[in-house]
Amino acid sequence: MPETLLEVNHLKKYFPITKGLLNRTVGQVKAVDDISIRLQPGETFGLVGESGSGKSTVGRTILRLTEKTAGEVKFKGVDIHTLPPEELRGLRPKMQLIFQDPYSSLNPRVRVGDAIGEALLDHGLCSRSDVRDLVLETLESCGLSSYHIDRFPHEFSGGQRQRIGIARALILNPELIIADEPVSALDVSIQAQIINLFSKLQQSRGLTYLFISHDLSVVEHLCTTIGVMYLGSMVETASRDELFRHPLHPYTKALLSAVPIPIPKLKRERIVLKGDIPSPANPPSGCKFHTRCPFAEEVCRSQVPVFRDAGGGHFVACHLV
Amino acid sequence: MAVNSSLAPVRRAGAASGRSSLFRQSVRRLLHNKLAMSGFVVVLFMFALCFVGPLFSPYTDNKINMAMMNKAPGLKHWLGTDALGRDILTRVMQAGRISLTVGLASMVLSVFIGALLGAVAGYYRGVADQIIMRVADLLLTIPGLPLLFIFGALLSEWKIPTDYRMYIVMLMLSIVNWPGMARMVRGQMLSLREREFMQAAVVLGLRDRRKLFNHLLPNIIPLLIVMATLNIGGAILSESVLSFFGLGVMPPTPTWGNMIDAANNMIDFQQRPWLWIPPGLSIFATVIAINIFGDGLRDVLDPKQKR
Amino acid sequence: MSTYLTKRLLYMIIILFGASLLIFCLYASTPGDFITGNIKLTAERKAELREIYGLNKPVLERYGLWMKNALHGDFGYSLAQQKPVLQLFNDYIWNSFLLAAVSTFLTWVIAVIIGVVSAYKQYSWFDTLVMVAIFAAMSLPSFFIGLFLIKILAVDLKWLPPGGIITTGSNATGWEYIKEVVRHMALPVIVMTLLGLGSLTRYFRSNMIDVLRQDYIRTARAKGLRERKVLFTHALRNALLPAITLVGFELPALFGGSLIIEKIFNWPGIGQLYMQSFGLRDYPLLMGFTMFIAILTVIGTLLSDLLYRIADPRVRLQ
Amino acid sequence: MNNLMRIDGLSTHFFTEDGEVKAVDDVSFRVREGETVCIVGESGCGKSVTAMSIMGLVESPGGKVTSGSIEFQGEDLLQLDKHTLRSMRGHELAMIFQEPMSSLNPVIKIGEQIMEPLRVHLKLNKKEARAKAIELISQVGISRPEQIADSYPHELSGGMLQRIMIAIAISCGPKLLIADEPTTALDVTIQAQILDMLRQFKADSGMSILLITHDLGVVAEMADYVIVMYSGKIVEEGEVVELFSNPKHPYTRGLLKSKPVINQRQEELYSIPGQVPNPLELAPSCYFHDRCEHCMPVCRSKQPVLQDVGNGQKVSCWLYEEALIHA
Repeated sequence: MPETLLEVNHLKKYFPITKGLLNRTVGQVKAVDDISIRLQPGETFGLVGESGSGKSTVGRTILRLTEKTAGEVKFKGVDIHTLPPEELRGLRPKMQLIFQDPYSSLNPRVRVGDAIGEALLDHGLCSRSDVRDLVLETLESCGLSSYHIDRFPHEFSGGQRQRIGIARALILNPELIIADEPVSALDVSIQAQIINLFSKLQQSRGLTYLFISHDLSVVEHLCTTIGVMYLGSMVETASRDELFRHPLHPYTKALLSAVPIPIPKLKRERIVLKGDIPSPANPPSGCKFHTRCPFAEEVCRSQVPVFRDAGGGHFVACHLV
Repeated sequence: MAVNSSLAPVRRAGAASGRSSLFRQSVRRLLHNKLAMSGFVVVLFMFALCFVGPLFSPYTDNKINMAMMNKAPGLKHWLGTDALGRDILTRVMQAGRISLTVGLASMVLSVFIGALLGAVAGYYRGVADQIIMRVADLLLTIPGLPLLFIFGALLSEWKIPTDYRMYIVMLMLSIVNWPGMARMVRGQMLSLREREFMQAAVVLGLRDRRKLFNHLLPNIIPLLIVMATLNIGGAILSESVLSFFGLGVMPPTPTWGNMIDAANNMIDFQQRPWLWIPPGLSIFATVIAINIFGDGLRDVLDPKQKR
Repeated sequence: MSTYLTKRLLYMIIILFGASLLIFCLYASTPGDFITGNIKLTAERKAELREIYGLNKPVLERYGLWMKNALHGDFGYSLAQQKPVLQLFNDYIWNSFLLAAVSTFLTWVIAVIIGVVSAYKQYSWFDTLVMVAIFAAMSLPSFFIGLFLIKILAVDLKWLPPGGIITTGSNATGWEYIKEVVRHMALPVIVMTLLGLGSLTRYFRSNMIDVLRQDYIRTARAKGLRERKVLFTHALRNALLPAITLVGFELPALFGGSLIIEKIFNWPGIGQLYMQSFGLRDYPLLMGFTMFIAILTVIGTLLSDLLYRIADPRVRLQ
Repeated sequence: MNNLMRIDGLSTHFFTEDGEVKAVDDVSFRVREGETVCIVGESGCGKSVTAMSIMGLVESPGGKVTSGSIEFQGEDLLQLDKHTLRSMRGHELAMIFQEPMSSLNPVIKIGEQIMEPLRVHLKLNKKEARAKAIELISQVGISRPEQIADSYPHELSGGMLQRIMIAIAISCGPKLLIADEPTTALDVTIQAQILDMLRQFKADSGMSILLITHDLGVVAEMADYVIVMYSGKIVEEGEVVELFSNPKHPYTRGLLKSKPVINQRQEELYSIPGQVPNPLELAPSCYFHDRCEHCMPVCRSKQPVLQDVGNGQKVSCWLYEEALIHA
């Protein structure tokens, strides 16, 4: 059994809500509400959910881009949220983030080569004279050309910029990469290129991914373990094949059946959920999904279901399973 | 919108191959802006006129010529002469030197103070931010003109020789102008901090120094250039008001503002408009040209235009 | 009271205290005082008067006294005019308000119309013309354009009176009086409107351009609405909304008079009063005036904030 | 089925600082009554501009329909005077957009925004329009319609707003509904609801739908007929089943293969190399040539034309041109 790379225990992140003319704090958005995740080295964990599920906040809170409300995040046994700033900075290269929007995540006034190489220098991972060579090497492994090194971000297309973002993370030799919707801003043909790049890099470098996405088909393609989030809570976690073949939670089932499949006139059973996703500021009582669940019973309205092992490492939070 | 996204690759194409420079691209775009370029040409002309022009004038000395008092514009004196027989055109040019210098210098000073304090406040937050912004708020609460008047009156109290007054006037204008600049830079800093690429900088574990000098400042400089340009116009206007009311630069040092002071004399005002209209028009022409040029600069440099 | 409002008000008060102290010290350090300038007085009499008015006390003590009185609603007594400062304000402020209100109204109406039209016709020759005119208006030295127009319209062409609020020696009443005031107002109002027009037109133009690019304008057109309806119902409402914040910022200008314009046009407003008193070093009045503007500025800023929160449904109910 | 709309040789160009962009370049297709036609393609392929050209809402200055005709119920929309075209928009021709959050006016109540086309086109009075608006709101599956009518857009979620947009679009009983990426900004479970609703309205009213999307899954679910666009041109079109089961153009094939499909996982995903060409640097050639596995010399120098290749399928590719020549 290899050492656990990332351990998230009962993580909570609440944002205060302020209101109107008075700017009073009137409540809290429970963006992340008691989430636990365990990542082994070399694994790819897919975190799936719709808007408002808190999946992006999980990623950002793990990296301490925002402070947690409760719980703990351990990277190789070190609690990220209690580290003093300078030590945390020293640890940063080992855990990298890839952003959704390849436009806003690159500084428009920094040349590509500098954007990729600067962190190496700041961490003293490389001498000034070697930086350029290393950057060139990384550019190449991310499918970019050496003449790109002196250009500015606005000279690139979305797909190329995403490659730059990946190169910027990769050059630090990270062990964990958190990818927050890295392909959802891209066109289909470019999406496939980037997805393949992710696979290739994992094979060649033994990376561990926490892959955050709303797109189930992409998650199925890339991830070995998958967690489904709804309104800040994890509703189901299982290995890929288990989750896609035998989904247990009604929400997972509905999600799977809602994904359009590019086969015309395909007859399939579909669960169309009623209504909207409730606001995370005011989540339903009991099981948060009960307002939209086609199978909801009395117990679902009043009691919060326990997230438990339904057998063989397939975890689910539902009264009816 | 759909149309914008369809044009996205166009922008990519605008760049030359190889090592490119944002500065060169901006200059190229600026050259295409006719209105801005005409503003620039007028500004250049005014500078040339004021700094080089007097060298070609036969009337550069401030000698009093009683024979040529209050002459209307004519062949010998294109813009006429004043009560001491001095050539108005030459005086307008000499006054322009002072007015332009005061405008330029006070701009440099207020941009320097404002940008520095604003950046410190916006980047470090905390106590420094509190102190700087409270002082700025305080100065912004006090109406500007009375404040300048008080300063102007103080100058006389301290018996500053007239030759040096212009330096003090520069300083006064900067004291009044920096809070607005600081507030702007701070706001920009705060919004930049929230941008995703700054979050990327945190994740990469970059040092504070690099975040400030390599990421934040380069994004603020375009705004500063634009603000600085527009600020020159504002400073020239303020200086002229002060000098007009006798609280700024005082005669015999001529400035456009104190030349218009002639209009305070009933006879000069009504019957010798050549005494005060040329300096007024000079102010107007210079400031409008600066404003048009600054606006063109904003179009080219404003980060909102670019992604 | 909400904590937000309490905090804002508290901060306002602190800022005003700071400002008053600063201004007081500055005025106190300006050379001479009201008594110095009066050559009729003997040295003993001067010392006596200084004693009476408290001018010989240390600055901070004088400030304390002033503040104490101010908190009781007493802003002192003008030395030159021998009247309470507040009463003087009341005598002059309405003349200032008359000028400011009329020109502000004109400025807003003209700026909205020109701004909307030129935004709608962006890149047309009309728009270019408007842009140049905007820059021209923004670059006018106020005192110079005032003098210039007096010279042309009043001195040379004799169309309008050059200054004052009524003709000297006139004792017109009723309609005649109103007509006379209106004629005297015309020039300063033109100048003030001209000066305000530039930045405001530019503001409305760029707001309108932004709004016209929004998706909901496309929706309105896709619904088959008339262009006029798209422009005036859908676009204008959104373009005017942020302008509500400006209403607050107009406050000091509305009641504070204009130092330069009133001086140039010899208009008996509060700005002119200030300019006279400045020459005489009539401290209570100067201090009162400056604080008055400072208070208006602070209130105006708060007002802007609140107005915006009330006006925008997005902010209102978030 | 009769043709509802026939587009012939439509070209829409944008004139930018850097040159002319042929956003839509000689595009012809038709939409029959009661049919759903999908235009599919990646960003910048001209699918949205095609829709805006039909509505007469191409941004000007900058954009201009330079040639072609759009025959709608026997009339050329491009020849109509402004007034007539306007009276058709929102009436016979309706449109919904990608971003429901920004497509409704933030300072006007939902009810009023629904009432506007009713009053303009159906000449209803205020009371009738409001009653109809409330009916429409409940028709698009929103409960408490009265309360919703009196609320502002920011008080509603994206899914609800898209329903409102649909309510506005169908309010005057359009013959053609143009839906430009109507579900792209929405979550999958909400997308399923919206697509279901569009299908149902189509079945009830017999209107035609021109659906513009980049999502092949949505296409398979909704379309009767599919048009694939690339760099402003149609590269392939055909009946949906035929096109998906037997794609001809290398681009269509690549697109279909590069999308991961649930429960059909492969070890490696196919991907089309390279990227979309710069629209300013298009020379006469097949615009897909530098990304194509089957590129031939002719592809680099001459533009293929859209040819019928049987089974009601048309493709613009030299591979089939050659085949035709040799056959």
